[in-house]
Amino acid sequence: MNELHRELVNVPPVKLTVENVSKTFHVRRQTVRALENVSLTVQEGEFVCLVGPSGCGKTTLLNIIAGLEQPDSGRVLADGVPVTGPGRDRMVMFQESALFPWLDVLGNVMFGLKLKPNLRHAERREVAKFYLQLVGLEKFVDANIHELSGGMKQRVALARSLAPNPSVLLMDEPFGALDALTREQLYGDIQRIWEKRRKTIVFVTHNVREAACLGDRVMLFSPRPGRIREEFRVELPRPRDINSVELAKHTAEITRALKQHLSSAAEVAE
Amino acid sequence: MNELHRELVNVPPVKLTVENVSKTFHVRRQTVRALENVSLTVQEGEFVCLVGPSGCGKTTLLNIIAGLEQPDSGRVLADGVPVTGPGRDRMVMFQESALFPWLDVLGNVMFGLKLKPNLRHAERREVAKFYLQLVGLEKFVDANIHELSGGMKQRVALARSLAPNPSVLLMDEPFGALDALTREQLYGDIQRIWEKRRKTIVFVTHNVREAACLGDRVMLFSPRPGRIREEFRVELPRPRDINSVELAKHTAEITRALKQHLSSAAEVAE
Amino acid sequence: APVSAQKVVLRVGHFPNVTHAQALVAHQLTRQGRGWFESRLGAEVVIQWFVYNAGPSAMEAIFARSLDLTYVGPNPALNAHIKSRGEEVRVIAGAARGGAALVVRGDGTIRAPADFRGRRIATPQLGNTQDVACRVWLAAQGFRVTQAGGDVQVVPAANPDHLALFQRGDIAAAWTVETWVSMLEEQAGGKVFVEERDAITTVLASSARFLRERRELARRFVMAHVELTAWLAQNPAEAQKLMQAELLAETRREMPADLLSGAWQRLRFTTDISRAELERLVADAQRVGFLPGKADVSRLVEVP
Amino acid sequence: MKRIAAVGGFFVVLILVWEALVRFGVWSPVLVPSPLSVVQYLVRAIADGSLGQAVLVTMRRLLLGYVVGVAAGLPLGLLNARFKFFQDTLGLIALGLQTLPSICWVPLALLWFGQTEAAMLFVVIMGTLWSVLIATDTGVRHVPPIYIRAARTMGSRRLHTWTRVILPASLPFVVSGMKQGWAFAWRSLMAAEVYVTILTGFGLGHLLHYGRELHAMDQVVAVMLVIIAIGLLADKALFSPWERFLHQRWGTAK
Amino acid sequence: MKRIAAVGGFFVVLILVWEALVRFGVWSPVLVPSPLSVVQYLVRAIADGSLGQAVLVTMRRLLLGYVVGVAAGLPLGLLNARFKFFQDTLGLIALGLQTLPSICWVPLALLWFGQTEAAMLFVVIMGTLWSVLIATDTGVRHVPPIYIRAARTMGSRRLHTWTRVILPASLPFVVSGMKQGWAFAWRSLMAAEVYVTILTGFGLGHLLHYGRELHAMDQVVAVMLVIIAIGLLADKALFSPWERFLHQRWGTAK
Ligand SMILES: Nc1ncnc2c1ncn2[C@@H]1O[C@H](COP(=O)(O)OP(=O)(O)OP(=O)(O)O)[C@@H](O)[C@H]1O
Ligand SMILES: Nc1ncnc2c1ncn2[C@@H]1O[C@H](COP(=O)(O)OP(=O)(O)OP(=O)(O)O)[C@@H](O)[C@H]1O
Ligand SMILES: [Mg+2]
Ligand SMILES: [Mg+2]
Repeated sequence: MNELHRELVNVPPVKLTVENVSKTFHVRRQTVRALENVSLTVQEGEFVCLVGPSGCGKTTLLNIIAGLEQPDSGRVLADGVPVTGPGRDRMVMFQESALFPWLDVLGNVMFGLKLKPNLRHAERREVAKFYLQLVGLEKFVDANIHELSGGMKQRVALARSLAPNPSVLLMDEPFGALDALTREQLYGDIQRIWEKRRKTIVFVTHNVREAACLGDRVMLFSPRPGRIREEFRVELPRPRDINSVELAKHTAEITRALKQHLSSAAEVAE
Repeated sequence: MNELHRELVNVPPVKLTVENVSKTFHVRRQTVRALENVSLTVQEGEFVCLVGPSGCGKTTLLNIIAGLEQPDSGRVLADGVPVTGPGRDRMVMFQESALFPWLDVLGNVMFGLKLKPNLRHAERREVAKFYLQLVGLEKFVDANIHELSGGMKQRVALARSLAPNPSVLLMDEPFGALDALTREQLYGDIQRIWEKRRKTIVFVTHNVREAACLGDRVMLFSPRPGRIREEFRVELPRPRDINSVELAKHTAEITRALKQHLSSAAEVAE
Repeated sequence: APVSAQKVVLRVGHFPNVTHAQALVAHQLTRQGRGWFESRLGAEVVIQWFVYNAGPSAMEAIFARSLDLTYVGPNPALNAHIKSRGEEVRVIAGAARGGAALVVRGDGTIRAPADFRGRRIATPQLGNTQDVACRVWLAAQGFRVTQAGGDVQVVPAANPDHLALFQRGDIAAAWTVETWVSMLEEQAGGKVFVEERDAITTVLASSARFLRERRELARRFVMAHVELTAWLAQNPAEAQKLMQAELLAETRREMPADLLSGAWQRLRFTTDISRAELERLVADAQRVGFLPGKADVSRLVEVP
Repeated sequence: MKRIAAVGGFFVVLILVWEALVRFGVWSPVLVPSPLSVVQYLVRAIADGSLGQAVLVTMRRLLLGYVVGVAAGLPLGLLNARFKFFQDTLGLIALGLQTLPSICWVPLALLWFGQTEAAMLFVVIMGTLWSVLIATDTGVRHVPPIYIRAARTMGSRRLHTWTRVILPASLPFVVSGMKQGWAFAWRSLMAAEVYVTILTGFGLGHLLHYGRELHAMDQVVAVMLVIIAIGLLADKALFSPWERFLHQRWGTAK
Repeated sequence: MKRIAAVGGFFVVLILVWEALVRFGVWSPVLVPSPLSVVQYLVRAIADGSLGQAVLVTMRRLLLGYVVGVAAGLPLGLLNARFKFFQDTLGLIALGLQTLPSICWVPLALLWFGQTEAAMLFVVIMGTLWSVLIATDTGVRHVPPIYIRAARTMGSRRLHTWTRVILPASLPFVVSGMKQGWAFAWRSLMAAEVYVTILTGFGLGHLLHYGRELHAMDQVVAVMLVIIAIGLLADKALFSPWERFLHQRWGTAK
């Protein structure tokens, strides 16, 4: 029970530092400057949202923080230690399709836990069930992935990311493919879980309202080359309602800035 | 050119009357009362939205109006004439997957036109191109369906529905699978096209904000049995912005009513 | 060659075997433009020769109406006759006897019939004359043999394969027919263990339909066949030369002259045929389970 | 109920008409055997054990060759997907040999292995191997990279990723390749058994061939029925469980 | 460039080693022909026309039988999908006959049609028909009903719906069924040609068989190479265009 206990207590959140990261892709003689000199600091336990249009390098930045890709220059520090590869302290949650269809719900959540030594099988089950309960799917332990709705799938993915008890959660448009009603529910859930388990979260989206609803800070990206253009601090009380009028004001402000950056980027391009 | 001209002028919109329509489905000894005594009048050129949670019978009602299904009792009148089957005067636009993958964009829009006699091939092409231009896809005439983004697909579907120049447009959650940014654009487009071509539109959604943004009236459905519970008139000037503060107010009002009906329905069920 | 309307086409089958000597000689003469049958049947008759490598396919050709006459072993003929309830095939003359033998390996593993237990014997083809003879002989020695196994395994395998099987020791013996008997003796040190010198080896069979519709032609063909058989007995050297040429043309392999003359010694070319003999063969085939219990062979032999 | 009756009735009438056509001489029994004689042959052949023996021999060859083929095809397919050089050499050879009907191997197999079981096994393996190899290769190529990235963030590495992510993720392809391999192996084994005599045992193909040799159409048709039954059963026993699993887990169409 | 060189090098070395092994007697030329002798046979057989003739005979049989099989399988598949009764009767028979290796039809085909082209065609048709029938049936069943409803609202009815919506919508299934049918037909034709002599023409299978009979391994291997080449070419010529179309239009994986 000792190991199990250690699994279920909160790990201290971690401070992320992105220092002058650049990344270029070469595809068939074309060169895409996905990131250029991006710097960013995420405080311990902070919820930061990255917003920007398609193709501006949000996913690339997230992958570099996760250690799934290496930057061309610059570096990423997690609590002062340079990131060299993926690690269980920084879990990533992708869009819909990253759940493994050959495993059932429990199997998916257990996948990461099985890779943790010094846990017994029963303990792993218990941890997995704990997180499935946290996302409200305790009744769907044995369900197959394709039987779940989009929202349920993302709940499972969330549980899977939480299960290895990482200190950082990196989320790449996790709700992009969901309908509005489901999304609203998940906004509530993610805020509740974040308050409870206190993680450092970097959340990518291109939905401005979503970013304003969830983030402590919203970072605005613009493309070609991918850069952080502006930063907004959202200081509304939590939990925030996506339909609230104050949120609409913040959203309008950020949207205005976004459009301005886009049109200026377009001008530069011309 | 005479025929072509007749194709491209606005047909007068039609008044729809749904009178006491009921429909029950029998599946493996289970009986689902999809619609019970639903009555509804849609004025000529009116834009009516049906909102309600999943499974409350919205699609069923739309199919009955389209003539794709027959009601158990009651009837549907289009300009006073009973509806007995599908007809080109009432076109349906479904969710994403109803475009034909074996045809290119032009082929899809031409499909319905080819079934109209007394048009020459060149005229059909012209009509199709006119509508593709209307939805902003004149450059994608030869594209394959799978190469389009979700938003572009729904634009093609819209053009396909408009091409036979129906007087009624029935839309079943046409934007359900799209992301927020794309959806916002389409809200603008559909309002613009509606103002131009003046159709009678019945629009199904379960997104309350969407309904409030588009509809002259919003009808609230509640499930088991499917019934119209309440009706809201939205009298904001057009084109309406989905992010506007006044819209948020209407949305909040309808959402409140919806939640109340849902919880009372839940109570009844218990 | 195109055939004009008045001409009668006679389609005759045979195998590329020494046991079909009449056909080999006549086929070769046809090739050389001095056809034996053609010259005796008249100018309006055209002979088309077809080469089969086994009895069943020749019989199938008769069923399928693509053959009128064929040289064939007696068993395939009577098998076909009975399976078609006597409707399709007739035996109209004898052709050859003898030439079949059970050859064992010369290494002394088989000294007495009892030594065959658990061994493999190759035969040319399931249900053919030698195959039935082999099974009957084995049954007479007290062995139980089925299509797929038994105390002694009878393995139907193509004649050309016998030599290799024999040399490798995969089979203990082969019940086969000339020229393979001689070949096994000469090239693999085989010893003849059983020889049935008088057994019918080849007959001339006809489709019942042909017999019905062109009886006169059939009669004249049989007469020419009898004449040819007599000629063979008198001119063995010339006959063998013609056969050698024909076998080369059909199999693209040279048949050594000594092998041919060795085989010739064991064969007897005769046109005798008797219903009693064929009925005995039927009884044999029934005993080894290749024919149903009730078989009417009253119409089998029909000499035109 | 009514539907079953209608279908049952159809087949009963079909068989009765067939029997009548043969019995009244419209169809010659050398061309088409009567259903009754087919049943009689079956009863006889089951009773004297020859059918059971033949089924055993055939199934042993098929299963053994198939297992070897799959066991070789899977890892080779993985190698192919993993290393460019393999793909450019072995992959090319596999592509060619997959289109080669494996009956064409018979002459060489007989020379190399003699008229033995090994020759039959070789033909079966050639029927299975390339299909499995190519399907595994394709399957691995079609694994969404996101699965691999997701696994990596959870700490999966090398062998673990191959066995726990890539292989299961390519299962739908692998299973369909195994199915194709089975179909080819089954067909080529039948052809080989019909075509050559193997000293070490008589399979169903031989029985069929003997039926032809003896003009015993009842035997031919009966053996065909047995072959169909085995084909259907094998499909049920070997692939249905996998397909059910795929259907349940992936939600792919049956 | 470097990659092509490496691969080319690999194959050149492979062939040289093979030639050397035969030439220095490590491999007996009766068991494995030398590459040189294979090439020599090919040159000879092309020059004297025997290879061209055999290819012609085989391809004529294959294409004719295949076209007939597809032409029959498509409408039967549609009937099957449309009428419950067909599905319960013909569908059941098709399921059985699809698992039957079509070489098993040879004895009956020879009896019914004699040793003629018709027998070969029958075997090829039996290899094609059932696969196409079943694939068409499955394809039609998998057409999303929403396509049909969309077509109906646009005024499509009965025959128009079948030919303009249902048939094209099931194309991916139909094409894969046609591909399977082709593979089965090709395999069974080879087996049939090897196994029986047809009086009306000598195909590639016969050449292979004669190669074995004459212990001419160069001929055997050369004919195998020709068979592979034809298989690959046929695949390219017959199915690549369809698959490219499917890939372009549907965006399905190649
Ligand atoms: N593996 C890769 N190879 C080549 N180019 C890439 C690769 N990954 C990303 N890119 C390019 O880099 C740019 C940034 O891509 P990225 O996926 O980070 O954008 P994004 O902001 O996540 O977009 P989206 O909102 O569409 O997900 C794009 O132009 C993309 O084409
Ligand atoms: N063809 C059918 N057969 C059986 N039941 C049906 C059928 N169509 C609809 N139903 C049932 O009728 C009810 C109403 O279905 P309908 O599709 O009209 O709902 P909806 O409001 O469109 O839901 P959603 O928002 O999920 O599209 C549901 O309970 C559904 O299960
Ligand atoms: Mg991205
Ligand atoms: Mg619906």
